[in-house]
Amino acid sequence: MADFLLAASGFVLLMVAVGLARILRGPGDADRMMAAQLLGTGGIAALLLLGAATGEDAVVDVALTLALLAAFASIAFVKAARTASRDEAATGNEK
Amino acid sequence: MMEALNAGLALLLLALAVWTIVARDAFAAVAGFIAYGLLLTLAWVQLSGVDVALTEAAIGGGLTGALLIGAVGRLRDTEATARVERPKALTRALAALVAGAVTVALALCVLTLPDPAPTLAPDVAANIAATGVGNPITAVLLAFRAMDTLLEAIVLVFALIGVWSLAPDRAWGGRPGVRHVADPNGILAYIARVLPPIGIIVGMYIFWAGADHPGGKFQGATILAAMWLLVMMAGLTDAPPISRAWLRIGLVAGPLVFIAIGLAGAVTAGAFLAYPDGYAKPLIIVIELALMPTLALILALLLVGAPQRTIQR
Amino acid sequence: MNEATLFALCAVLLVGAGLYGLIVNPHPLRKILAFNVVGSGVFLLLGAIARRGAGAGFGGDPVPQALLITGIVVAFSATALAVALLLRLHDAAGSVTLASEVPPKVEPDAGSR
Amino acid sequence: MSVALNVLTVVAVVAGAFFFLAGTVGLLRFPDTLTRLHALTKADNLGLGLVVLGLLPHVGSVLAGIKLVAIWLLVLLSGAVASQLIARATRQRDPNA
Repeated sequence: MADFLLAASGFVLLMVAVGLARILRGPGDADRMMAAQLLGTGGIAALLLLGAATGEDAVVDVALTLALLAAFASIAFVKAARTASRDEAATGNEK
Repeated sequence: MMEALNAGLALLLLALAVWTIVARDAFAAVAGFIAYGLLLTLAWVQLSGVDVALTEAAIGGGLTGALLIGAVGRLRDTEATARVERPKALTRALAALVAGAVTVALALCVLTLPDPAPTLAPDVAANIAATGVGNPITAVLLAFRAMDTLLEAIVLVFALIGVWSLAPDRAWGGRPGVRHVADPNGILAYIARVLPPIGIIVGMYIFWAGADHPGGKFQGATILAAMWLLVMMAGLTDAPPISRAWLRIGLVAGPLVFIAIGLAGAVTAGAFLAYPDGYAKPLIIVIELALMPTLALILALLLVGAPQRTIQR
Repeated sequence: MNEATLFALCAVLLVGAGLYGLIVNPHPLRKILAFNVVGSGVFLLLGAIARRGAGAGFGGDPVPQALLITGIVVAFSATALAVALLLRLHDAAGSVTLASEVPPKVEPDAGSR
Repeated sequence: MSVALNVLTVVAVVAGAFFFLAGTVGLLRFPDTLTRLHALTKADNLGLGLVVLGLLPHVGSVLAGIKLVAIWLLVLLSGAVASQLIARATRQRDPNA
């Protein structure tokens, strides 16, 4: 069972890692943010599977912290994007 | 199986670090760095440092990302200028040479590390009973190396003073950062009302668990700070003016309690920061309880930044 | 290779990559990022050394692990201070260049506001 | 009994991993930001949800089980909020997206 959970953890990690190609390709900031978000969820899943495989209970607390702060970076991103677009409108610049 | 997972993790870390360095667009670099912080959390778990993983998850996954994203948004117009300043090929080659030399030297050190490795783990195990706490990290942080933790709390206060001192004269004493505006019935205001109560419970839980399991005041305080910042970002509350007395008292209360208990130890137990027999655990809990609100205030306000708005009376 | 050596070597490469970026990237924010990569490499190295010191029933030597927690928090405060300095420089000067002579403005760049 | 639970774990975790695969493929292959967002939410909601479901039989205590479910609910909540915010930011930038 432990081997199966470990393999599943590795698979999920591999999947979201492939998804990280979106950070490289973009094209928009939102796409990059989404790749980071997918890695966040996948990281939580991989962490839980890893914790179950190794029997380390405290890993659940790490996942809980990550889950609680999962939206934090995205919210900061949206706030920053809004400020930036207001600046652009003011100076007449185009992205 | 585990080896393959670790090797993959290490490769991913390296790839993301390289991306953070070479990416053309600053936002792309920051997004890469956020992902990097997340994978670092997994690496800490693999290195049996669950306490460290918890800290990295809270700080690397939450606060650092928000700080850098905010900065990128405001510095967007400076990127084109910086691209022109890219150093010449010769400089880059020299830099690569220096970095390569440092890497090789460090790698040689790593490969010739003494075996068996020196360790203080048996000493910690032998003395942990005297502190009354079950988590060895907490015992190190608040008993065996309490001086480090005290100085760290003071460094954090100094960092915040440093940030505040960047205020223009007219804004000194005013509110830091920008006033966030958001639709009070929108989705952002919704999450800023729903998440903080849960976050406070989780933060207190992580803090409380820290006595015997991975967790502690740093991790708990970071979560509390993130929740406060969320409410600020949703425009539901504003950052307090930095001249407020309660704020200033709150910022030094934790270190002061720590120092007071340390001085009391000098009288009752014979050394600064020593605890009298049998009182170690309650005193550690008092210090942690006093430090946590201070840390939460400092971590949140560090992220908010320097005062920018003049005081309106 | 055990996980301590693996992550120690990974850490060494992270330090090297970060150092290169710190020297080569002209934008101060990118320098802050690169510096954080160096810092995390040093932390990871210390973490690997802690792992090597496992014993007495602990998965790693708790003393370096406790220092790591302190280090991560202090690194965050230093990053926040650096970012605040940078934003203030931007507000005051309209640019964030570190060059000794100010280079010509490049479009599309309205600069100061 | 334990065999049945193990089968449940294997089936649920494999299904969860499949949704992470689907999320990644969607994120890489879909043509524009909003469709990619659609793919991402499948991994968030179903992928993690199924993994949590698969791990539930293995938890040692009730508290650990509650924490697992809480993790899923938190990710659901923040995923829903973040996707809506990202979608709105994309719309504002380019109303035809």
